[in-house]
Amino acid sequence: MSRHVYLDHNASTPVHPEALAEMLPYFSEVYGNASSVHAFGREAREALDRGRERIAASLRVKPDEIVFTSGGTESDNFAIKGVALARGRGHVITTQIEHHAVLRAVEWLETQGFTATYLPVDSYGMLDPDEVARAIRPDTILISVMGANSEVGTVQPLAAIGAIARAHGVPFHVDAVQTFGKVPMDVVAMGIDLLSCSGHKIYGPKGIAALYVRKGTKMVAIQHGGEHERRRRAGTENVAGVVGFARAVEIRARDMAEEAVRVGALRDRLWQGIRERVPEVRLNGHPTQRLPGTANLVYRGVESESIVLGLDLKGIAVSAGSACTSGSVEPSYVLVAMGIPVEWAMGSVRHSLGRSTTAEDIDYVIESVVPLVARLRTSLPVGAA
Amino acid sequence: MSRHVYLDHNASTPVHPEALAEMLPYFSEVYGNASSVHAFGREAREALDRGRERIAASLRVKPDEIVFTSGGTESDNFAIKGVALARGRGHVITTQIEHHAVLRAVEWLETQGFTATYLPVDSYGMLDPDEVARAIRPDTILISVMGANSEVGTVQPLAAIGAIARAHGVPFHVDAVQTFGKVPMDVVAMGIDLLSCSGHKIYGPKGIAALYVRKGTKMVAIQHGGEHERRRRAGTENVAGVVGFARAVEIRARDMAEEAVRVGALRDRLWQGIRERVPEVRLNGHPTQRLPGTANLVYRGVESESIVLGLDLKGIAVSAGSACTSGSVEPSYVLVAMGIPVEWAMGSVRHSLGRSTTAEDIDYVIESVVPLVARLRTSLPVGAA
Amino acid sequence: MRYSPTLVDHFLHPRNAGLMREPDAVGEDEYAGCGDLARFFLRVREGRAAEVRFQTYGCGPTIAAASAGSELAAGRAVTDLAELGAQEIEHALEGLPEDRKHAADVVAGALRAAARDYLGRRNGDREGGAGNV
Amino acid sequence: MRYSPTLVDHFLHPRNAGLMREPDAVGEDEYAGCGDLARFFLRVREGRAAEVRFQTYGCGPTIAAASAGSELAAGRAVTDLAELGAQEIEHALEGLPEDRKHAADVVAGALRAAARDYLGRRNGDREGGAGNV
Ligand SMILES: Cc1ncc(COP(=O)(O)O)c(C=O)c1O
Ligand SMILES: Cc1ncc(COP(=O)(O)O)c(C=O)c1O
Repeated sequence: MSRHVYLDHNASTPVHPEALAEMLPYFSEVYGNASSVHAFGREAREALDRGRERIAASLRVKPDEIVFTSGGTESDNFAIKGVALARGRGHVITTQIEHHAVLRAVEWLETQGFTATYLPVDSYGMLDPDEVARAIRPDTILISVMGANSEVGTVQPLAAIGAIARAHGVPFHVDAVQTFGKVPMDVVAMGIDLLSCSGHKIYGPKGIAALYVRKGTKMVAIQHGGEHERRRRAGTENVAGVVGFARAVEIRARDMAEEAVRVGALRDRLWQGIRERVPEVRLNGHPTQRLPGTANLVYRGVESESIVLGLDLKGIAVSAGSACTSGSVEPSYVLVAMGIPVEWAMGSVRHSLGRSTTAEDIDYVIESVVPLVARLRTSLPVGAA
Repeated sequence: MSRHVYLDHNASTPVHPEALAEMLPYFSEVYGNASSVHAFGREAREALDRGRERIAASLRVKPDEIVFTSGGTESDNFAIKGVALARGRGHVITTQIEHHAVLRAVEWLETQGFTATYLPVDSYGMLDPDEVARAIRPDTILISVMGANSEVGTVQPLAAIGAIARAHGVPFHVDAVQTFGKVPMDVVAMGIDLLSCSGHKIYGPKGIAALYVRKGTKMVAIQHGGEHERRRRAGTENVAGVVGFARAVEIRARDMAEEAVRVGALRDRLWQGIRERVPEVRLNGHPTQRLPGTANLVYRGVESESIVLGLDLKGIAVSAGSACTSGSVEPSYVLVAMGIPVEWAMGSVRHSLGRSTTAEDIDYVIESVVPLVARLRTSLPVGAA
Repeated sequence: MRYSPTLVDHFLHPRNAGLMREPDAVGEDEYAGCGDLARFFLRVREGRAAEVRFQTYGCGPTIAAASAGSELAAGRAVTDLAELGAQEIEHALEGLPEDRKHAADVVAGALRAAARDYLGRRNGDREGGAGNV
Repeated sequence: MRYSPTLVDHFLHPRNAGLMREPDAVGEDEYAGCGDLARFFLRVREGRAAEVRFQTYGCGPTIAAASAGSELAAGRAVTDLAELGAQEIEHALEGLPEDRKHAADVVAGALRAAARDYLGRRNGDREGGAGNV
C-alpha cells in the first residue's frame, strides 16, 4: 500500500503546521495556570484571552461570549443542558438528523422531565423552517439545529430558523461543528444564541472547542468546580489547545473561500467520475445548499463497510454511513430520516475532502472504487437470487 | 527581573520534554479519528489503546477501567454525578477540604434532591476514618475523599477509609489529582472504586485526565453523544493528549521516589530558612503525611496576596491561599476547616516545588521573602494600632 | 490492521462466491438486528459436500467468513457440517475483532442450515420411501 | 503585568505609611466581605491636610492605593477630601483591574472618613461655642 488518500476530513483533520507551531511554546515554556496571578499565570492568561479574542473576531462576537470546552460534544451538551437546566422544565425542538451529541443530550433531558420534538427533514436532508414554527409551543425553551450535517453535508436554512426563534423569544442553538470554517456564517444576522464549534474538524487540535453564548442567554454551568470561564465552565484551561484552535480558525477565515472552490471542484470530479462508471449509484444531500467537500454516495446492494474495507486496503480512508458496532447495524439514521430506502441506505459511503486533497487522489479513488463495487456486486448478489 | 523561580507546581507543571516529543506526531501526522475503521483511524486507536494500557499499568488496574476525560474537574464531576445519577437519590459523604471540583459537584447533587455530609478535618488537615464510619447511613451511595490536599499537601488515610467503604458496600472515590505520581498509591489495596488523576499536574499536557472506574461500579455517563470510551464518555478522543499523559505517568513512576527525596529536602530547606529569619510564621499541614513538595506558610498579620505580588515582582511564582476575586475574599476554606485563626489564614502562601526546583531557587526565595514580610509588617501595622 | 492477512485475502479474493444451479441443499442465516446475511448452496456426493457456493451481503469480515467457510466445508461430511461451530470459522480467519464475531456466527449458521436442509430432504425421501415399503 | 508601573512603585515603596501621633482626625474604611482595610491620619493646618499618614491591611493594590491616596491628599482642602471619589485614586495608580477596584474604594472611603471626622470635630467645637454666646 504505497498511496495514502485521506477522505475523512469530517471525522478529523491534521493540525495545520502553522497552528502546531504556534501551540508549541505553550506546553513546556509558557506552562502557567491561567488562573494564577503571578507572571507565569499571566502569560498563560494573555494567550488564553488573545485566543478568545481571535475566535470571537472570526465569529464577529464579543470575547466574553466565548466559552472554551473540551470538544464539540461538550459544547453541544453544555448548550442544551445548560439552557434547559436553567429553566427547569419545558420543550426542546431539534431535528432527526442531529449529531448524537445533540440527540443524546436531548434524550437525556427527556429522562429528566423535559419534552422534545425531533423534526423530520426532506429527501435532501433539509429542514423546513415552517416545521420549526409549527412545532413551537408556549413552553418551548430551546431550538437546536445543526449548521450542516456531517454525513451528507446539507446546510440548513439557519437565518430563517433564527428569525422564527427570535420572533418567538426562544433561544436558538446551532451545532456548527461541521459548518464553522467551511461555509460563511453570520452568527448575529442569523439570530443564533448559542453556537458549537470545534478545533479538530478545522485543522486545529483535538480536545478543544468553544461554545458561543450570546450575552443575556440564560443558562447554568454543567461542569462544576472553580470559577473559570466566568463561572460557566470549571477546569484549568487548555492554553495550548486554545492557541492552536485560534490559529486554525484564523487560517480557515483566510483560506475558506478559495478552498471551497477548489475542494468543491474536486468533489464534483469524484462524483462525475464515479457516476459515469458505476451503475446504480446516487449522491445524497442537497444539490446546492451543502458543504463543499462532502460527497455521500450510495451503491445499491452493496454494504458500506465492505467498501470502506476495500478502499482501506488500497490506502484510501472514507467512512461508512452505517457502522456495524457491537453487533448491531442500522442503516444511517440520517439517510433513513431523508427517506432513502433501506437497501440503498445500507450502502452509503462518505467521502470528505480537505486541504490536502488533490486531483490525483480523486482519480485514484475512482480507479479503486469502480472494480471494487463491481466485484462486491457480481460475486455476491444476494438480492438478485 | 532576571531570575525566574516557579514554585507553583500544584497549579500546573511544564510538559516534560519527553512527553512533548512523544505527543508531537499525533497532531499533524497521525491525525485520524480513533473511531474511524480505516488505517488512519486505526493508527490513532492504537496510540489511544496503548496510552490506556500504560496508564492502567502504572495504576495496576485493567485498561478498560480507565476512562479519559478533559481534566481533573471533569473526572471529579463524572465520578460523583455518574455514580449518584445512576442511583437516582441518596447520601454522599465528602470532606470540607475537597477541591471545588468535588465540592461544587456534591453541592449540585444537593440541588437535585441528594443529601450530603461534609466531614471536618483536624488541625493538620487530616480526616479521621472513624468520622467516615460514623457518617455512613443506609442510603449512603458514595464516599469522596481527596488523596492529598492541593493547598496544604496533607495526604489522607485512604486505605483505612477504603476499608470502611468496602465493609459498608459504598463506592469510594478518590480525587488523586494532586496525589497520583507524587506519593505511592495502591488503588486495589486501598479499596478505591473511582480515582481521578490529571495530566497537567504531573508534567503532562493540560486538557487530558482520566477516571479509573473499578469494574462493576454502577454509574452513568454524564457527557452524552457517540459511543466513545465504552459508552462512558462521548466525544472524539484527544489522542495526542493521551499519549503525552501516558508518557508523563511513566516518567513519574520512574522518577517519583528519587524526586520525593530531593524535593522534600528542598522544601525543608525553605521552611528552615524562613522560620529562622521571620518571626510569627507557621507551616500548615501534616508533619509526615504530606506531599513532599508542598509548603504552605502563614505570616501573621500579612495578607497573602501582597506576598504573592511582592515575590512576583522578584520573579518568584507562589500562590495565595486566599484569593480576592470579584471583590470578595475569604480566608482559605481549607485553612478555616483546619481551625487556623482567620488573622493567620489570611496570610497563607503556598510554595509547591517540582522537577526544576534547585537549592539556589530556594535560597533566592528566602532572601526575597524575609525583607518583604518585614516591610509589609513594619510599615503597615493595622493590627498594632 | 484490525483484520488478519488471511481474512483480508478472503475478502479481496473470495473463493466459491456466487449462485449454484440445482443445488442439493440451500441454507441461509441472518444476523439479528444487523443487515448481514449469508446463503450457502451445497452439492452433496456420498454424504459429503462435493461443491459449496455462497452469496452474502454484509461487511468485509462477513464476506471473508463466507469464503473461508466455503473452503472448510468442501469435502466435509454433511452430518458434520450440521453441527459446525462459529469458532471454526473464526479460527480459519485467524481471529475476528469482538465486534465482528457475528461474521462467523452468520456463516456457520447458514452452513448448518444448508446441511440440515440436505439431511431434512433425505429424511423426507426416506420417510416418503418408507411409506411405500 | 496586571498592574501599572506606578502602582507597583507605590507597592514597593509606600509613601507616608505608618502611625501618626496626636492626629487632628482619623478615618477608616473596610471593604465589605473582603478583609481589606485602610486607616488614614490627618494633621490639618488652615483647613488643609498638612500631613497624611496611613495604615492598611490588604492585597498589593490596596497598599499602593493608600500610598497614592496619601500623596494626593497632602495639601488639599479638607472640605475637598470629604468628597474624594475612588476614580481619583484609581487614576493616580494609572488604572486598576476590574477585580481590584475595591482598593481605590476603600482608600477613598478612609480618606473621606478622616476628612469628615475633622469637619465633625470642628462643627462640634463651633456648636459648643455658640451656646456660650
Ligand atoms: C455535527 C457534529 N456535532 C458534534 C460533533 C462532536 O464533536 P467531537 O466528537 O469532536 O466531540 C461532531 C463530530 O463528530 C459533528 O460532526
Ligand atoms: C485536588 C484537585 N482536584 C481537582 C483539580 C481540578 O483539576 P483541573 O483544574 O485540571 O480540572 C485540582 C487542580 O486544580 C486539584 O488540585
